[in-house]
Amino acid sequence: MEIIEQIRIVEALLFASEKPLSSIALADCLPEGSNIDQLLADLRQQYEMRGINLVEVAGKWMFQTAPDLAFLLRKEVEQERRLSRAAVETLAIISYHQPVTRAEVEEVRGVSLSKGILDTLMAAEWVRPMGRRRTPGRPVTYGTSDHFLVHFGLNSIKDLPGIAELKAAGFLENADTSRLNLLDNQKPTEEQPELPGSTGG
Amino acid sequence: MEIIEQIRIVEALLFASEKPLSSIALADCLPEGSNIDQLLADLRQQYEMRGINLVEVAGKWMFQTAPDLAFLLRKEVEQERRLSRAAVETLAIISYHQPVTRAEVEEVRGVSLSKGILDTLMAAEWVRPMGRRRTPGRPVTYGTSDHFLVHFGLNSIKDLPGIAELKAAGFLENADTSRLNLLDNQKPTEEQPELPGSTGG
Amino acid sequence: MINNETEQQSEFEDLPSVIDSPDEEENLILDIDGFEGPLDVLLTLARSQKVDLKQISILELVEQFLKFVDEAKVQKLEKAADYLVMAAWLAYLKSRLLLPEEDSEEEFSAEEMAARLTYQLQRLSAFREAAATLMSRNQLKRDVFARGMPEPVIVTRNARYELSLYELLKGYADHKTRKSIADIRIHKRDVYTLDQALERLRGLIGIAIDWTDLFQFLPDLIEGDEMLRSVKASIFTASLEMAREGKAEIIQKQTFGPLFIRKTDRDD
Repeated sequence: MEIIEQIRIVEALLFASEKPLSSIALADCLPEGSNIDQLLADLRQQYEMRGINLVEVAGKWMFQTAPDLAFLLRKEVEQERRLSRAAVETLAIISYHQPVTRAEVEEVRGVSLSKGILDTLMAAEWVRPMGRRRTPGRPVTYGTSDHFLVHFGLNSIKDLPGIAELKAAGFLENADTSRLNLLDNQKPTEEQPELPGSTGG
Repeated sequence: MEIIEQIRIVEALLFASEKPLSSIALADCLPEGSNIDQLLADLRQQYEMRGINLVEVAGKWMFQTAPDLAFLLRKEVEQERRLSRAAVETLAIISYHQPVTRAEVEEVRGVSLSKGILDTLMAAEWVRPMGRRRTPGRPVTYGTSDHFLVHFGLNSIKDLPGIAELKAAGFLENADTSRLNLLDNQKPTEEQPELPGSTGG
Repeated sequence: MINNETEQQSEFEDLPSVIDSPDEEENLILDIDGFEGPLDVLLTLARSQKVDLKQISILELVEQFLKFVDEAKVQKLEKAADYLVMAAWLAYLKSRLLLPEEDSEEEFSAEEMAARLTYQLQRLSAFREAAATLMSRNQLKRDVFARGMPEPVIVTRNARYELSLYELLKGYADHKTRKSIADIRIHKRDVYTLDQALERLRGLIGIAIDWTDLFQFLPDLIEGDEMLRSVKASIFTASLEMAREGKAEIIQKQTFGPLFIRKTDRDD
């Protein structure tokens, strides 16, 4: 059998295989006396400049996308997501009560913090660990990040309106009536008065 | 970007996928103005004599092992059981005669279609319902899927071996619904004619 | 095509077979189970004529088929029905072929019927060949193979969270509101309803001849201070209601002094 034919066989075997193949396994499919190492060396060279390369991994051989083209196989997708109500509330509590421990957030909210909420807030780079409380167990305290201030257009965390200001701005009333309306089984108020500078990321 | 670099990208993309890719999908990964058809033609030629070939199936492109090496690679353990003679015949009638109703398949074979044959062919994803015939009872018509084309290495239904001869002999004319009676060969119109290969993937 | 093999019949491998009877070797026992219907039998028989399908002798074929059905050991009637219908049709065709053709506008001529049968046999034969050609093609995962180790495209989803300051503040306010609502516990209380009070007052006011202290009309047995307050409130409201209706007059002589009520005379 000609060398070129033997190379074709090695090529096809490596292509179709579901796992890397050893030179011994490949030699089993070739006529006796074939120089498998030479064949593999030739094949590697033939593919050297191509979009796929023949590589040796842990003593076995496989085809692989050329490293400089690996970017083709990676796609980054930006997804806009909405925070859950629980996450928004947690973020609000952390921003108003910081530094605050996880247990304290749970106490304030009256429910245990479901897994992933803190992760989400930290992934969004709004919340960061701040230190440890000097109490038994030395729990981690959380607070908001600079990114949080930038995102919400605040100069400092003190710029967050207090309860009285929230009430004056109609937030609490709004919440109240919407709740009462819900209880009365009426249309809940969905209006979202736009605050200056609150729109846009 | 140089042509050779564009070919490398197409090569890498096709090599990385186990499913056929459309030229449109490939072009999406190339710089604007690239001549994807030319690149594919070049790539096909480059692989013509190799152990792996670039083939066009169901209007898409994929690499697969060279057919002449089947003797080496043929899997003795066939995952699909051998199809019954009835199933093979039914598949042939459906693929050559599509869209075709169950009654028409029965008419050609001169025997009623036993339960499970259509199921088997549909489970193999070779056959799919295509629409309804505009005749009394609005019977479902069947045809083949893209998966069928890929499996049998066909670019389109028109490439079925011997289909021209069958057509010339008048065997692809609408089968009569009553056996052994010469009725007028009016071809009823099809509702929602879905041509094979027209479904995106 | 006709052979003596006694193949194990399975769902996936059914070959037409004609079985030799060990007792009567001259009589072939034909196995209908091995065939895919009467047309399949006809095609097999036609092939045994060893001529081009276009030149088969229909008369001979009819004879062959009738003989086949006659000799076949038919056990399942529903399976045999197809064969019997075909036999009847072929017998009819035979008679038509043998008798001189009569002019008939309604029916097809015997030649047309024979041509139709030939066409059907040719068509079935053609599809069988097509099927064989199709199956002999290189099939994916049998003869040719796709990449064994495909490299999937890894999609990284970067989540970008969108939240406005308004939503943040609203979240906090909602939390505060819910919290304050949650802290109020309103227990269900026993109350003396206005309706009860009205009923009692309307009933009793007739007895009162002159100005009477409103609280004279309170029910006798009242349990607890809360209930007493409820009763007083309801009776008072009831008195106002009756005054509004013009059925009673109320007078209070000094601030925080007792309330006196009497029935109006106008009613009388």
